[in-house]
Amino acid sequence: MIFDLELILDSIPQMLMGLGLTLQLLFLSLALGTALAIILLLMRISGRWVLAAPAMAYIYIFRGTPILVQIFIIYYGLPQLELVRESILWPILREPFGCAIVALSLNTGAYVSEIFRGGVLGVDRGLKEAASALGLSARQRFIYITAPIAIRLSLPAYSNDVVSLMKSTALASTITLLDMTGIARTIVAETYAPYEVFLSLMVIYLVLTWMIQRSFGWIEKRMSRHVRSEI
Amino acid sequence: EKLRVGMECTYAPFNFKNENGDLMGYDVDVARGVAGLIGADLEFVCQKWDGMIPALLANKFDLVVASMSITDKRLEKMDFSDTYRISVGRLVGKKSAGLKLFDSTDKPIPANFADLKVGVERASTYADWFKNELPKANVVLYDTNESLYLDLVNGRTDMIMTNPMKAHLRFLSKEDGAGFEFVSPQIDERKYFGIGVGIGLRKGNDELKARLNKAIKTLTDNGYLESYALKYFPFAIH
Amino acid sequence: MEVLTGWWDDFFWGSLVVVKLFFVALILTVLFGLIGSAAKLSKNRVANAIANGYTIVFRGTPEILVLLLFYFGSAIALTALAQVFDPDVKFVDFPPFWAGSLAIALIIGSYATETFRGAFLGVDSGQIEAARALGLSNLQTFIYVRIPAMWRLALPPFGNHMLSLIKDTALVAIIGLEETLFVAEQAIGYTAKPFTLYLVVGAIYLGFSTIITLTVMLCEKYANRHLEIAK
Amino acid sequence: MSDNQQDVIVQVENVDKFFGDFQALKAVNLTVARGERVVVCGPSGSGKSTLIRCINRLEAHSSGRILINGHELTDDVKDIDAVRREVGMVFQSFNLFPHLTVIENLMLAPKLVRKTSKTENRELAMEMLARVKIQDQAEKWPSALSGGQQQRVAIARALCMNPEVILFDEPTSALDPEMISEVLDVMIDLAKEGMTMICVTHEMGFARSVADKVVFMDQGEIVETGPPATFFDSPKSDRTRLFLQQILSH
Amino acid sequence: MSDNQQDVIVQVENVDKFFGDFQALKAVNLTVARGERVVVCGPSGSGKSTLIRCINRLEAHSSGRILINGHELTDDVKDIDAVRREVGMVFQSFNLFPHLTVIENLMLAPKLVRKTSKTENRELAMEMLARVKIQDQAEKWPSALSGGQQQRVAIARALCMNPEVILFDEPTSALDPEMISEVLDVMIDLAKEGMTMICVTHEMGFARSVADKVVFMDQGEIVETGPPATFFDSPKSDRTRLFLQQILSH
Ligand SMILES: Nc1ncnc2c1ncn2[C@@H]1O[C@H](COP(=O)(O)OP(=O)(O)OP(=O)(O)O)[C@@H](O)[C@H]1O
Ligand SMILES: Nc1ncnc2c1ncn2[C@@H]1O[C@H](COP(=O)(O)OP(=O)(O)OP(=O)(O)O)[C@@H](O)[C@H]1O
Ligand SMILES: [Mg+2]
Ligand SMILES: [Mg+2]
Repeated sequence: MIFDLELILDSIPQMLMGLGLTLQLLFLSLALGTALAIILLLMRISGRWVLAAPAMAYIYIFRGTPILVQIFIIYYGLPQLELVRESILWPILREPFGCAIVALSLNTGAYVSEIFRGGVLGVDRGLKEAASALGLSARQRFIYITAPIAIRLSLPAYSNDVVSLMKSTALASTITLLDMTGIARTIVAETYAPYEVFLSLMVIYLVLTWMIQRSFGWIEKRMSRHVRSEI
Repeated sequence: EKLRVGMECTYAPFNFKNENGDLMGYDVDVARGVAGLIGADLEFVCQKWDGMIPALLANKFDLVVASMSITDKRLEKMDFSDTYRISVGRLVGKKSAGLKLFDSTDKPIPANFADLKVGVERASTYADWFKNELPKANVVLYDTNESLYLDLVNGRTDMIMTNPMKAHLRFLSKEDGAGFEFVSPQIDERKYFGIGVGIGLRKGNDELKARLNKAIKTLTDNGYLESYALKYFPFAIH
Repeated sequence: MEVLTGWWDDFFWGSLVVVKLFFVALILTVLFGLIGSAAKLSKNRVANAIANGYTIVFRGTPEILVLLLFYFGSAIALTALAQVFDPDVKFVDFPPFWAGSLAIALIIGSYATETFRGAFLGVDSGQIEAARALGLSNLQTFIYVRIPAMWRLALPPFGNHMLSLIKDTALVAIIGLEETLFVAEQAIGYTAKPFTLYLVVGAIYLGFSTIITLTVMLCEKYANRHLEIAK
Repeated sequence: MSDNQQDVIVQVENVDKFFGDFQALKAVNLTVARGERVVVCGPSGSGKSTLIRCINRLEAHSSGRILINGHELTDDVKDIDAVRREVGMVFQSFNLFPHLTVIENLMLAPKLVRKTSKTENRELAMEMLARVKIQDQAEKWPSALSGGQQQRVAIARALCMNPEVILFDEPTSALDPEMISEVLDVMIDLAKEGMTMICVTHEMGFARSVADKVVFMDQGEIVETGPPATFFDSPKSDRTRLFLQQILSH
Repeated sequence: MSDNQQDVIVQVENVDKFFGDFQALKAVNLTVARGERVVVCGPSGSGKSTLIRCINRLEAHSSGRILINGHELTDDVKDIDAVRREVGMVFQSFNLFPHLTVIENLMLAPKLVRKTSKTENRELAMEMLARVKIQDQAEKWPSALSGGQQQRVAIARALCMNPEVILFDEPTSALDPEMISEVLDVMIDLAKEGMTMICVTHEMGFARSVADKVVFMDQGEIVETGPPATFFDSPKSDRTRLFLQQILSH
């Protein structure tokens, strides 16, 4: 099979027009999802059953079902309910962009909160005890000792999650959004040439992945100055 | 001889599954009728619309009997039999909206399409029509026909363009579609909608194509096509 | 719920497709993971480079894109390959089931590669030295010391991979394999009740996820039985 | 409070401690006067750590009373914080905050707990680092220091809160042999300056030369208490004798 | 081979070892006769572990010769395996296989290396467990044992291969003080039975009472060698004196 080079050169700029949308989806849902994750984390480690149980149930459901199904429920399913269509959220849920942001954020929140929890659990108990022995209050211990150490511990897993979120944005193409994948699928449907188009798209996503990983590698290095390199 | 037939399986009443899981519809009947005449066994393959032609070219199946219109663009990549039904499109919108979209000569008035969202299926002839005739229109692309109706009802789009027979049967005549009506005349410009719907096949299968054409002629002449249509519509559609 | 009448059996067969996909892909995933990690840990530079390329491509590309490429590309690639050996071959078909399971296994296998690699590295080098000091050969050390120690470490992250795997099966609806999500779409075409039907799919997947989680818990308990007595 | 009682800094009265069903402390009594140096020893699992963790309320005791400088340790948060300010603690595993430099480790608690000014804290910190002879390491990360240096920083960190009493839980047992003496030297200096100390340790040389009182624990009980001379040379109980034999034999 | 040479079990001749640019062993010479007990000591990083790891070829030396029972250690795999069967090794961190029970730990190497029968291996294993006085723990997981017990299992595991010489790398330094003597007792018993041993340790009491020869290393070199009496009481080199002072001061 001979590749149609002209088509590749033609379609890459077209697909890149969707890059903006892909990045918007990524950054917006990353910010919202991380905020949600922190709330869920605080609920889980609050030690209060009424807060911890809903957070656990939430995490369980969102990690236990495919994100594609979550997107479909939110986009096609929710508007079936009168309640939703009359709520103040309707202006957001009416738009496919809003639905994609909501779905991606809700999903990421569940995953990231577990990552943060792992980081918090990874903080050496001795350090918290040393802080108590010095007279720091529970809140001070969390802010000055647990959080900074937990963030560094969570960073590698968090960067993985950013990459999977970036990949999940491609699913927005299933709810009419013309992100990079949406544009690519349209080009394929018009040109009937999937290989050229999808392979070029794959390269674009790989570059994005690479950039995300490099950025996090840099951040991690900066945050690990205090860890001896030979260990 | 065994022939694999690609179709969406979600495009009622042309090709769809009922609650018992039986494949049925006008396309299915045509395919079965043709197979009977040329003496072939059929195997149906369900395939999403936007991959229909790539899948045919990749030899996932041998025939497309999926309400696919014969267009020049498609003919560049594949071959078609003679038509077994007509191909037209029509816009559906809200009854109360009072839309005036076409002038007295049935030409669209581009200005009146501004600010309106139109849903169509990705890679359909309708999408082509909009792209060329109304390039400024706000077109939203869907993966399945069914989601067109869902989002029209949800208010995410102001109108949709689709096959009028299907729209009538699956939507306008149902409870959901009560508040909606056709808001355009029939659009059937040959340039986009071609000469009608045919059976698609890979190029270079002229012998098969000849047999298909002969079978379709027989079905037409002997009134079979009409009887298939009357199962779903109150009129013939070929 | 009466909208579901008549569709239950379709959901059952759809679920069966999911289960079959899951097991086939699981076996392939373990295979790819072991081969990949062995290649990464080996000193052979070619094997290293191939394994690195493999994990970069499959971890950096959206799953939906891999699946589409595989679905469209596999038959053509396979045909081209077959024609090298026998020019008369017109077409080699690659059934969607196998395209789907292979694509999913390649994706998850790239994650498993990293997991297994980390687990092999996590095996206390003291144990390996003890085995060598006792005169065990490299192969014996691998089978009797490294694998048993490795699988205990690999199990928790591998459990997560199994969850991703089951959820990725939902994506094969995009290539038209008749699993639960595809059944739901057909049913929606008939009933116009997307909310109910997508919820059913979500519930089915939640069930699968629960079963996997419980199974992994049991396996972990077994793998860690030697640590239980210790506090 | 009578004059006599004022001199008592730590008073442990009939304290029990349960972990679930397991009793880690059994009716423990201990009085430590201002300026007194107490060494606690005993086999592993005998409750030494539990005892001093209760004194600092890192664990809550199950029954009995613990008084620090006259304040009783209860669940009342205010009291605990007040008490913790008077009690410093040094751990076996140093527990320096890895994300803070040495001097930041020392300045954190004064800033958050005492809310004193930054210059003041820095001065204090440098003074304490000098006291443990390590002022030239102030700007390093803890991980860049040797174990002995880390433990000296940990002692300086405890000193920064100007505690009435310092608790040590096996401060030298995670150290390489050559580093043990540098930490013991610092502790001996502290003792000479009159600091009140309770120290869990197996360094019998240290106990002999520095302690005013040696306490031997076994199975959650205090089995024997006495000045080092009597304790080492004529232990009363068999259990003590056996333990000393094991410890000193090699 | 002359009669005289036959009595030499381990011969290290002029051995250098480089890690990259760093020289961990510098022209080391050491001869160990059958039945001899050698204690190696020296500060951290002086190359003690490196030396005995080279003797067991867990590391390959960079130049010079090492002979075990007359076989030279080279890259030739067959020879290494043959040599390893004659050299047992006990590590600081025990390194028991955690997924195998105590007795399975002991039976694994005989099964895989000697290919002897299961009953035979089990008998041998029980015998060795008896030798380290721990036969009642045979069916437990290693993690259920105390450190001292684990180290005794590790010794028994090495004994199961019936080695000519056993190497110990700080076998007691990961242990709690009370457990040290139980392990040292087992080692003393082995010594009494005439086992050839090379032992890296800081337990000077053990060295004094058991060793035929004490070797002091510093910065990759053997600085001083001698019988314990001379070594401890009149060390020749300044470096040795300084080291002994630090180790014995507390
Ligand atoms: N948080 C806890 N939960 C349950 N049991 C505990 C806990 N902390 C300590 N114990 C138990 O209490 C007993 C006393 O422990 P403690 O740590 O005080 O002993 P120790 O004398 O300090 O021993 P070591 O010399 O090993 O440090 C031990 O049996 C221990 O297992
Ligand atoms: N694999 C290695 N790679 C690089 N350097 C090493 C390696 N192993 C040891 N070294 C270095 O060789 C030197 C000697 O190390 P060795 O472990 O033999 O010392 P040691 O005398 O056993 O010390 P310790 O008492 O701390 O166990 C050290 O400086 C160490 O950092
Ligand atoms: Mg303790
Ligand atoms: Mg060493």
